Amino acid sequence: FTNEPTGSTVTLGFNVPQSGPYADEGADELRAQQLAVEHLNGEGDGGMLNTFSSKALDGTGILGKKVTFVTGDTQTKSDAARASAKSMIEKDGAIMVNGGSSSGVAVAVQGLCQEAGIIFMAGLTHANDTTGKDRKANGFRHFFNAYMSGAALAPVLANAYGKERRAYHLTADYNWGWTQQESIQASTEALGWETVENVLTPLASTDFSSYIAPVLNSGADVLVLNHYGGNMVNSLTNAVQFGLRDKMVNGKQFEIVVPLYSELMAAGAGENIKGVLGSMNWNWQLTDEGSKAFVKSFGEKYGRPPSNSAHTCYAQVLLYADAVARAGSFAPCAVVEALEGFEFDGLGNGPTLYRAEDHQCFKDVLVVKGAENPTNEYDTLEVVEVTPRAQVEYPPNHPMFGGDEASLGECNDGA
Amino acid sequence: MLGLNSKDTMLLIVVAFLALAAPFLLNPFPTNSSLAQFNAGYPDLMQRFAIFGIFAIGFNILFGLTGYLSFGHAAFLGVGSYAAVWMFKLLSYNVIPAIILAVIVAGLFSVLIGYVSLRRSGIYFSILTLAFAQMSFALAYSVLSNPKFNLTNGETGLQVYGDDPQILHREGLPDVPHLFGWAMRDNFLELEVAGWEFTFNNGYYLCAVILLVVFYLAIRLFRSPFGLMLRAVKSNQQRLNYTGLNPKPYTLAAFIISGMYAGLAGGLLAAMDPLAGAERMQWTASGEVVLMTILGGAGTLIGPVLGAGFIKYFENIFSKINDNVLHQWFAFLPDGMEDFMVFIVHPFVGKGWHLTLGILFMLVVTFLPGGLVEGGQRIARLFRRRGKKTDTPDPEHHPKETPHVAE
Amino acid sequence: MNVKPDFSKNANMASTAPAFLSVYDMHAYYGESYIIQGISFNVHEGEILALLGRNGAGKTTTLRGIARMDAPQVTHGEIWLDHQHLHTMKSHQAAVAGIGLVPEDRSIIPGLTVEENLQLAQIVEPIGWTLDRLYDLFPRLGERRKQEGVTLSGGEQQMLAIARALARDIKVLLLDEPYEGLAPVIVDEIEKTLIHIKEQGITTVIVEQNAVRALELADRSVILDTGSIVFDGTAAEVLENAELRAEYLAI
Amino acid sequence: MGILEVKGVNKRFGGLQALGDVNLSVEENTVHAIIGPNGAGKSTLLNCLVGKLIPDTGSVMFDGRSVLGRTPYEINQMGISRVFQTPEIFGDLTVFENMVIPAFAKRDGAFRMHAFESVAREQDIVERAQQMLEEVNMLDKLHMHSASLSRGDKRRLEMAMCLLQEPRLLLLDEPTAGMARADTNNTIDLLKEIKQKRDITICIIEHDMHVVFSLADRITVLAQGSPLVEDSPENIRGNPKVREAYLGEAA
Amino acid sequence: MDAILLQILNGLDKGSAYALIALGLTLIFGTLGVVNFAHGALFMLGAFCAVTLQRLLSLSFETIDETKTDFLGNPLKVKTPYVEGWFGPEVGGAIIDWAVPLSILVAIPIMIGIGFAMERGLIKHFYKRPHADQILVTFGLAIVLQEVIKYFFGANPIQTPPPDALLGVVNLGSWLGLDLPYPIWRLVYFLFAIVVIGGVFSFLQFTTFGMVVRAGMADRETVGLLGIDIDRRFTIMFGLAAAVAGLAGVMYGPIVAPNYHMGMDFLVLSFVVVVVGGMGSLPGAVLAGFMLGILESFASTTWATTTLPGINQIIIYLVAIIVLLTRPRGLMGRKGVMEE
Ligand SMILES: Nc1ncnc2c1ncn2[C@@H]1O[C@H](COP(=O)(O)OP(=O)(O)OP(=O)(O)O)[C@@H](O)[C@H]1O
Ligand SMILES: Nc1ncnc2c1ncn2[C@@H]1O[C@H](COP(=O)(O)OP(=O)(O)OP(=O)(O)O)[C@@H](O)[C@H]1O
Ligand SMILES: [Mg+2]
Ligand SMILES: [Mg+2]
Repeated sequence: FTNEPTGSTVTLGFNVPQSGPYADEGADELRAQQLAVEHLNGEGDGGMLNTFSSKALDGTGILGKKVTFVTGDTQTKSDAARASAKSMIEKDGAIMVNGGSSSGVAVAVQGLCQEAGIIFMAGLTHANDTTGKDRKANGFRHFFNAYMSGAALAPVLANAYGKERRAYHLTADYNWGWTQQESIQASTEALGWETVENVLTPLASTDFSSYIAPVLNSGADVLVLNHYGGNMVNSLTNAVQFGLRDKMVNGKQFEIVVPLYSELMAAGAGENIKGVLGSMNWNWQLTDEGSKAFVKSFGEKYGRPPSNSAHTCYAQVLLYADAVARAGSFAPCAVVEALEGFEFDGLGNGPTLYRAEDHQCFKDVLVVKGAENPTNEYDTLEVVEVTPRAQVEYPPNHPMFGGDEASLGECNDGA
Repeated sequence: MLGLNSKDTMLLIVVAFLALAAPFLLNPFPTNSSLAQFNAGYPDLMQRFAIFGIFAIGFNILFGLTGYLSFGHAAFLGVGSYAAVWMFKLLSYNVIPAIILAVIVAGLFSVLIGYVSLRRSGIYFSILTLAFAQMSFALAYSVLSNPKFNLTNGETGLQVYGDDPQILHREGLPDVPHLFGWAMRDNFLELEVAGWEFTFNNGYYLCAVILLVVFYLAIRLFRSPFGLMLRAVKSNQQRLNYTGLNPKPYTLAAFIISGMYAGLAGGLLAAMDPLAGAERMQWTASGEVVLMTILGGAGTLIGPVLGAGFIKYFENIFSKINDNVLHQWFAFLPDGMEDFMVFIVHPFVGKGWHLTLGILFMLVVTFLPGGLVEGGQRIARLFRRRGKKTDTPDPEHHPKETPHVAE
Repeated sequence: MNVKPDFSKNANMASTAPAFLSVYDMHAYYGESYIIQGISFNVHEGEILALLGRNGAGKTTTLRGIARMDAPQVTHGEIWLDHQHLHTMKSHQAAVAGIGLVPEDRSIIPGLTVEENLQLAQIVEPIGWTLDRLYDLFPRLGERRKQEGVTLSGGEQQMLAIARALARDIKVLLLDEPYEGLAPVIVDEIEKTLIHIKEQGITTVIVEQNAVRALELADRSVILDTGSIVFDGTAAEVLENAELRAEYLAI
Repeated sequence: MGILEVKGVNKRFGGLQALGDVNLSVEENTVHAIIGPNGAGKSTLLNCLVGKLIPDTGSVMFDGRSVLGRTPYEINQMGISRVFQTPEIFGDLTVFENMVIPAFAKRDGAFRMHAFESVAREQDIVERAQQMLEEVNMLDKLHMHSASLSRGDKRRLEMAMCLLQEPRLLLLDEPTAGMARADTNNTIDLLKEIKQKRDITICIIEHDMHVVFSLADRITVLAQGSPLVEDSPENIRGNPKVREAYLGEAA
Repeated sequence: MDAILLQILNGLDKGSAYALIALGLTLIFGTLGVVNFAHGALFMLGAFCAVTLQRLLSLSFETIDETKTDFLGNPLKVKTPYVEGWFGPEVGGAIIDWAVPLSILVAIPIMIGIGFAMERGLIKHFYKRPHADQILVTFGLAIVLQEVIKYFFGANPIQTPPPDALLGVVNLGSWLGLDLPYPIWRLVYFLFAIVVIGGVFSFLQFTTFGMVVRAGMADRETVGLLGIDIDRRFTIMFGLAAAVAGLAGVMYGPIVAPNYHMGMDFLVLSFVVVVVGGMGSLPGAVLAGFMLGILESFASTTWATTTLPGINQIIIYLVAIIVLLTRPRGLMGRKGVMEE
């Protein structure tokens, strides 16, 4: 199979954005992955290896081979990401690629790894397509997705803001934005909300004022920002500037919702996120053993708590290594088999399933909200609710996920 | 030879040698040495060198000869890629129809944009091309990828799915881009010689051969009356007009030719890796080819290829140097020194690769006004001077410079 | 016959009358091409010097060298104007020191009107003739004062270029082919103006292809050939010396 | 009926009547000089003939066909070439390349896509260019960058470019301005020779009366945008009005 | 009605940002003829002047609060800004609060200095070089400036909020009986833009400086012959342009949180604005800025995007094409500036 490790080491490829707007996100992912490699090689305190339910890993690398890694820059562009992944595969002999910070990149690199015959573990990718219509046998996603965000958020929203709400969506005009908007609209409407309008905003926008202003007269009383990264920071800031949060509409307090949060965005948005609800894959404030162990070893090494994408990337490195160890082989198809339907615990988020049909992880989802009184610079979000896994599950042939046509295809061992 | 004078023949031979021996030349370091990081001889990067070389050669035909600075050439590259992937989706994975269609579609697209944009000159022309390309990008990124009418597949990029028709696809042909069964991504030879590894990749050799062909065509074009007319356009359009020549069709032809080169490059990109992302059309991509051409030396034959190689090398090699690698390099130093060196170098590699690139841009353009090609010429002259020194003192430098005279 | 500069005979370098503008052993290059190959000559205060020679002899180059333009590069030599050393100055400093050059292509500044072209000359001290006085001298410019300078006819541009030089209080006027493209009547006019200027005490160096006219006006003459001086003497000498005229001036 | 017929041409620039009702008829195979004070509208008239300007009213017929509304290159292809008042050459190209371009235009018309031939292999063109350069005495400058020619040489080059096209009507706007006397005489000889060798009509604007009177068969005097008189050179020289308005002492 | 007025207001606001950025650019690009790809970086540096000042003002000393813990379970370190320590929480807090307006004072000298340094150290050598070389060198510089900022401040946006007093919303239409809530800071930005534009205009209009620089651009050599030291004036012009760009950036911070690549985001747009306005024309650049701002605002309305999907994405480029095809030199361009 492709890049079969023959020497005393095995090489993993960490492909993250190092330039462009998501560079900080990428840097955090990289930190986590480096930490994971240390733990696999038996250095450091072992982190979540100690809490992981599977005990196949023993701190001697993977199958006795010392783990090394190479890094690359996705630039958050599918072309560049593929170029970088290819160089890891062709030049450095990487056996698996992990990381990334956008759905477009994840889908693009996943396709590449499928063809090349290596395992791809997606980093931060939230669009339904990654494990929906674009799912691939060699690709896995630990992160949650837009559908899950909707499913987790909707009940909390209905609870907090009532069932009679009129929502106005601003949506980043590209694939991820659309799927998230679709998911949120579906799950909120299911609970009685009405969707007044969905406006698509260009990805390149920085000033959203001309999209915010019409909200004022639309009769809507909730604004849903299907934006991520800089877009979200700016649209939220603009919305607050226009006084939306101090407004009363239809006799109700106007509210803003940001379905997908990340710590970095929250820091970027500063005061503006106070009290704004959203969802997350994981948060460092969780108190289960796994999370605590991870936060501790990450915090001691880097002096800051990890972000949720860092957590995902870390967990995936362990999951991959564990699967190899359990399969007893680096062969991609063996790894795929070991991961499919794998149930585990102790990596945060409670008991988790890697579903065989679409390679999506199913686990608890967090609903969070901007902290009212942050005590320090990392304490920007507080966990409102941990939505149980059952509530966010869906059938593998769900129409938002490519329906019956979607298929993983054959796993590919490569040359 | 081939209708070229001896100097151009030499140039072509040198380029042919460089291109065909690239797998050796670009892998100068043994695989396990700490400098292996600098090896660029793996298929993907070699393909990129060739493809972006083609792109830049084409761009230079327009910019280097006529002086018309297009800031939207990436649009043709992108269109070429989309066309090629669509051929994969509809017909088969054979790269020939894909590349041909890529060239044709990019050509047609450039007729359209060129015809309109060439009504203006100078900066007004540049902004018109930029505007067209940015519109193409914006539409490809979002509007043209909506579920009802998905032409580009937006952010993710257009790719081949299992349920695509591929009407000419037959059993036994590889399920990846191929040339009559000869898969682009396969290597026809992998050599291991005493610690060195050399990869000979099908796709790269296809690119290299095409590069040589289009390079040859470019030489012919540069030396042709047509090329002369294009340089005349740059020099004095008014005079050209009053000499009875119509500058319009000349510039338009140059625009279309360079658009087709871009389309060819786009088609090849898709042929090497069947995915066409919208960012390929963004202004930064157009800017990149401008930078490649200027960096290498606008108006020279080989310059753009060098510039393309330079930038792609940084993007792919320097971005991958992380602290771990740095520690390996400096491991021979005492600990404190090692950390210090890593600390010094750290900002310039890995996620700081842009910084190094920016600094090099500034240095090259400041000290080598003619780009990298001028650098080469200066070195060559240095050698020649040294050789000549023995015969006659240079008559041109008769009076010594005297310090009291201000320049 | 080859007329070499003979400093001991023409004795300008060691002349009794103090030189006002003095060029000593000037060498100048355009890039790699060695154009002015060591020339020396003097101009006395208040006189008119005709600098003559064929196309490409280096006349323009010499004037530009004196005016300290960026090109050519003067690599060696000294240039003195009224006890100031020009050779260490930049062109704007030389201009302030009293050099006024009327370039051969007139260099009317695009985008500016006739009047603005003149005003531009009066931004930096020392200021010379007033605009009114200039318009009196060239009424045509007065009529066209609001027109963009570059759309003037060729002859009008020449007038503007001369007027612009006079708008500053200069000590030496360097004229590069001032009669070129002018109607004969206007040439007569300008000739009168030059005499007038001379009466004001301004020293003039004139480069002109119409050598006879220039020589009739000039006190002295220097003839250049491929970057070297081949004659330095009085204008009358040139007019009398048929051989010299035939060889270097073809008249 | 002349080869060039200008009827009732008017051209205004804003408030300025640059050409007022100009009628002009140029006989085939003659040299027709246009003289007149600076700013009389001579260059403007020429601009109207080659399509650089479009007259407000009037007609311009060349060989029975109207030139109005045609682009400059079409007019050139009809057989009209022009030398400009300030040299217009391809500064970035060598002297040789400058000469080759008009040769192609002559042979291949306004556009031909010859992208794969080699310039060096077009024997007829190369020979033509060299021959013409020889005629104007510039063969030694063959490979010089034309921007670094001296001004007089630039003019000669531009002349040569136009002559090479063997136009039926050659328009010369002060072709000898700035040329050394010797070269001016050469140019006069060259033009005479060309006239002898082939059928060509020349329309020349010149302030150098030596040139005008050596070449012209007929002279039109333009003043303030309108023709003052048109006559034979002898009569013009004797015309008191012309003497006063234009010729001055030169007559 | 209210909605339309609100979109016009938004357009004016966007427009004033575009106009202000384009104004700085056109001083260098339209007037000096230097294709300055580092202009966006100057804008970004301006914004980071505010960020830096805010950081400096909030430099803090740490005290340990035993009652709380940080994320690792250690006792929490509480940070108190020195200024609050020195002037008391009231005054100190107010100083920090007013960091953005205060940074105008800081940014002017800094940006002028940067402009001077950039011109003297680099651009000076490029006036006579081809535009292509200018692009390469200024692009290189832009990358370097960006990366330096990224190295120190990271890639994430950093909030620079306006002072609390200027935070809220005013209803502009109340005296007309209309409902036109509008953020105060955006009004401030608009007025600020008008003042800066007016200042620059009058400087160039009522002094001969503008004429000299224009002349120097067209023909450096001749201007030197007239005794004018054009180099010095070019340097001043550069400093001025850098200051304008920087001020645009400082004031823009509260509208859109600064990040290291914000300059690149605006770069292309500002070139388009300048060219649509017409090379060499200051009023043109300002006019084009406002025009494109307002058109963009209207193209973002739901009505427009449903009629013509994607129109909001391409409007600026579409308008640019139409303008350039109907008016050869943009709205108010001067002949001969960068047309070869
Ligand atoms: N920019 C330049 N670069 C290189 N060589 C130049 C340049 N300008 C002029 N020369 C060369 O320098 C020599 C002298 O030129 P110069 O212009 O001084 O002659 P000139 O005596 O003024 O001639 P003319 O009467 O034709 O104006 C010529 O051989 C010319 O080709
Ligand atoms: N584009 C223009 N705009 C305004 N006025 C112009 C323009 N072009 C020419 N003129 C004016 O028209 C008049 C005629 O100019 P023209 O160049 O034809 O004169 P000319 O006879 O060639 O003079 P010269 O012998 O000095 O070259 C001049 O007064 C000139 O200022
Ligand atoms: Mg000269
Ligand atoms: Mg004229």
